[in-house]
Amino acid sequence: MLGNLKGLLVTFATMIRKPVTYQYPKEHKPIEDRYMGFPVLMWDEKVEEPYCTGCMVCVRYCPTQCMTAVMKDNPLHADGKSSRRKIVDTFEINLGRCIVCGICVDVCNFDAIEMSHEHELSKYARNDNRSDLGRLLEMGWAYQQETGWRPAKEKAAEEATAEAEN
Amino acid sequence: MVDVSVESQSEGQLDTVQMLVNMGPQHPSTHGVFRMVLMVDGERIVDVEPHIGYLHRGSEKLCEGEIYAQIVTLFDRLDYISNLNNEMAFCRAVEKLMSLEVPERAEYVRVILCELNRVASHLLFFGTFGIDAGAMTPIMYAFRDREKIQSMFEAVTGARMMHNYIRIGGVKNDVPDDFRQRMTALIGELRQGIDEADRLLSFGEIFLARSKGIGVIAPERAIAYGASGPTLRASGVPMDVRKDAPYSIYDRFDFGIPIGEKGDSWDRFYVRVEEMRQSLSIIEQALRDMPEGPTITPTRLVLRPPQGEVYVRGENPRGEIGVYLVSNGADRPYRVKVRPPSFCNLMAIRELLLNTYVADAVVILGSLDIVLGEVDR
Amino acid sequence: MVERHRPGHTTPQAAVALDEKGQALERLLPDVLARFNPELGAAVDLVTATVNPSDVAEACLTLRDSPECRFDYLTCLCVVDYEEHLQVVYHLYSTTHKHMMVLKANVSPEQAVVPTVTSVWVGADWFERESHDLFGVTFDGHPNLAPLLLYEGFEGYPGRRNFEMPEYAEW
Amino acid sequence: MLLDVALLVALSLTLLTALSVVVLSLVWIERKFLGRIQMRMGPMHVGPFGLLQPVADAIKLMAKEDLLSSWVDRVIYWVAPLVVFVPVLMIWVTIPVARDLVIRNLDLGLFYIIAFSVLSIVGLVAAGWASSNKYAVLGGFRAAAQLVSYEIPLILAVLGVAMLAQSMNLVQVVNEQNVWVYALIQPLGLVIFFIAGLAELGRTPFDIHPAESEVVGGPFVEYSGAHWSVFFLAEYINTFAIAALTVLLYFGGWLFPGLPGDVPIISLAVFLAKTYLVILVIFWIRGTYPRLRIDQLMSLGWKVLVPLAFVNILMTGAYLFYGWPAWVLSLLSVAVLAATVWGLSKAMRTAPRPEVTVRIYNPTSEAGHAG
Repeated sequence: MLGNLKGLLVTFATMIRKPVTYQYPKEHKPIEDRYMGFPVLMWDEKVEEPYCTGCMVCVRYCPTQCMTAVMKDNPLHADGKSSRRKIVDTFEINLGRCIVCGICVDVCNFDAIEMSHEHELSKYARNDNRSDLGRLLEMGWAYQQETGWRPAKEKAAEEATAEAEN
Repeated sequence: MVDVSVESQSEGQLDTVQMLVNMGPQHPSTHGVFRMVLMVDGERIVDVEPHIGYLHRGSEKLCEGEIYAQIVTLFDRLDYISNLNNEMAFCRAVEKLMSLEVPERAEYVRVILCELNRVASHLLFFGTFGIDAGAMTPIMYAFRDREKIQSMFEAVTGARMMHNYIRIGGVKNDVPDDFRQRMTALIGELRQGIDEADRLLSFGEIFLARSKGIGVIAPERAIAYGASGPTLRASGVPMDVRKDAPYSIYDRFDFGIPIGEKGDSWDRFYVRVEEMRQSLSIIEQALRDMPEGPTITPTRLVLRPPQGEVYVRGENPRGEIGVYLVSNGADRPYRVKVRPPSFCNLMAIRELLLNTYVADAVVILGSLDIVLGEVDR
Repeated sequence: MVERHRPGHTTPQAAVALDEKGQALERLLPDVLARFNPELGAAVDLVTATVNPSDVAEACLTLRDSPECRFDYLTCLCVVDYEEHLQVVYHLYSTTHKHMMVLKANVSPEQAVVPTVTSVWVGADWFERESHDLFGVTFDGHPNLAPLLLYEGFEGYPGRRNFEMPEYAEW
Repeated sequence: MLLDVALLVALSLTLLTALSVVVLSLVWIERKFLGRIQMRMGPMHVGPFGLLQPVADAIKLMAKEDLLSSWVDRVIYWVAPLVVFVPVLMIWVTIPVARDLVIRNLDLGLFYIIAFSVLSIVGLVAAGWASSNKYAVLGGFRAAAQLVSYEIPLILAVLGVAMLAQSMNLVQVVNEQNVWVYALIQPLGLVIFFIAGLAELGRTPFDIHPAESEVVGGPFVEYSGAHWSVFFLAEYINTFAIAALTVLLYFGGWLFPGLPGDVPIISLAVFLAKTYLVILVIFWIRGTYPRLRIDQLMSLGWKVLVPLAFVNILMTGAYLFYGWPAWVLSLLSVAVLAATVWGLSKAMRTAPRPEVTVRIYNPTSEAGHAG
């Protein structure tokens, strides 16, 4: 019967200890820096356009085929404001289908898509998880604001120059 | 195969009628969508017919249509409690086929995460086994610690369950800077947590009465069934892929494999508890020795491994996972076959359950620790 | 499921590297399996032996019981569809000698019959049922070849490569 | 006459209301206490500290659709909850909460309580049977087996108290304890009564009949909404009753050294405090232990508790007959208890230490050591 008594003592000890749970809707667990939420599109502040060119590489390598993208000629390029010849026209991700694997981020050549910290899947309408370009950019902008994200290429270039200066 | 007639088997007693009880797929203790049709004589089970396949998603067929990089995500979803171990098995298969070298640091990261994954998986087992036996508190203790592990995974891989972190040729990215400190702290907490949960459940007399001597499987039978992992080791067979055919860098660590003596439910339970402690010691050693360096051998995005076939074995928390990969040189595998550990362990269920009580059936099924995601694939 | 073969590109073969145990088995197997006329080969680090489908059960029994092999553990049983033939693949392991080998048997897709090995290893039971489900290989003498993963009355063998997948449309 | 009836009705209604409030409090305490045991908060959102959570639950249960599968035996199905509930309520007629606070102070109070508490078994079996669900049938039969077997040690334990007090009147029993409470004189009886009481309640580790992981809620599996809540109500009132009886029979009821025993408010407060403490112990046990198996439960009942209860009666009889001082009986009781615990541990092969059948095997270092 000793084991049983020991069990009672253990539960008594935990009873007088502080609970370890979070009061979820009121208080959120901090999200880790690397947390992969939904894939979102990033906004190039310098030229006021998305980084995405609609090249479809992410669409092709998506294991669940949850994305669609359409490319168009970039009007800003014609005006000479942007170096991007092509730009994304429409982009849709069905976040209900997305498995958050991050392959789209790995394959993207333009640092245009990123795994955000957004993770709320519950929506008010049946197909509300189909996010169009506007919403993806909006979420991406929020992520950019939150984390001070900069494209990896830019970062690498800066680091290289900093090193060169040293 | 025991012959069972539906008529009454009692002689000179009251006439009794046997009853067919459908246990699952919605039964609270069948661990997923597993279904057993039990023929019971009162509370005693006289026949069992297991049914699986409710979660059959055709993962192996799906692999044939995906490029190698995408298949890792499919392997995440086989045994969704030990994702990293599955990923590792698949990546090792491809690496072996291509004779690809994996950087040293990547191997260490892989081993640390896989062992951590093993602890997480066994913690889940600890909790659910308590629930099966009727104790409602152990699962909370287990989840308290499991939550910390999941947070650690979140910090390293970016995802709590479906990581897609172990890649062909290494791991996705290097571990965060404060990895070593956080892991050291985590190991301490886990040690304490496991000890506490162990004190609560493992040696309580009621629990011992419920699990000792229940569902005994002899070593020869376990081997014949192809059982592996803790289920086999509880029967006293010291078979562990990490020791028998050391893969990755497991030969560099000093660790023991817990083996049982009787092969009953309690042994299967306690082998896992001890295994958690051994895993923590492996993690400690790996953290100590982890070198600096790159974490991935760069490969092309679309891999075309040479023609051939390869079979790799790995030690999952539930037993031996095998990946049989046939390639014809194209960018997609020709055939992928997974040898699912709990599929084989589950096969013995009929033999284990015959002539036990309904209440024992729950405990025995719990002690096998199955995950239907990999049983059905 | 298009395999993109680049023109003028010969597919490289996977490198074979048998370890000591594998080499020992390679020397050993012709004697043990002499009766069955095996065709020996290697798959990266495992010895493979191909036998006639009708001999599979006996070959397995021999492999299990011969003292120097002792393949008492059926690790994996699977079927590979090579379109012109189906290959039943047995991965055998020995818990005493700790070595491993692959046994193979080729059957034609139309007449896919292999004797069961459930009498050799009980653990072959569900593997065989699964292969029967997905590939339509009949395991002669199996006690209960009822569908395991698929539902009763499923048409066709979804594991085979010529199986037409039903169209899927997103809602 | 008319006044009498009116008074009785008024008292019954008061009792029902009081018990409902008690049940609500029990639900809250149980959830909070289990929460703390499991390092959770328990209910937090409805009202301050989740105090209104049980009320919200009650409203939900009342508003819920009462599902009825088409092949149930309707008459029995609808009657079963009442058959469980009414006896549970009836025993409160004679349970005193203070010296003068009792609806009917029956001289055969204990006898009456035991007679009524047996009745609810019928309701559980009927519920299981009428649901026409195999799990419910299994649960119903389990309930029958369990409750009938544990009535016997319960009755025998109560008998020991009745012998000591020379009365079956509960007020009398409490008044007799003004010097030494019976828990001290007869610890063996207390243990038997408490264990058998737990089994009567169907609480962990004896929750065989509603066992969630085995028979999915047992007799209640098909019930929903208001009818299910009647079972629920009955279970909690029963819990309270067993705790109250434990306090009355063994812990001196409303008596507390240094406090007046005849001021109703103080008496009530003391009684409630003691009862809630016993209830906390019941919840504590629930939060800690796994559940026994049906055959282990039966053998514990018949092979351990029933003989022990007889020993208890014999010892009490000898004590009364020879007029020993009270401490002799206490010592005897403790000795028998200790012997039982030792014997049980021996029988379960867990003494002095449970066998650890798992060892660590390390083929490389060849130094296997015990785990």
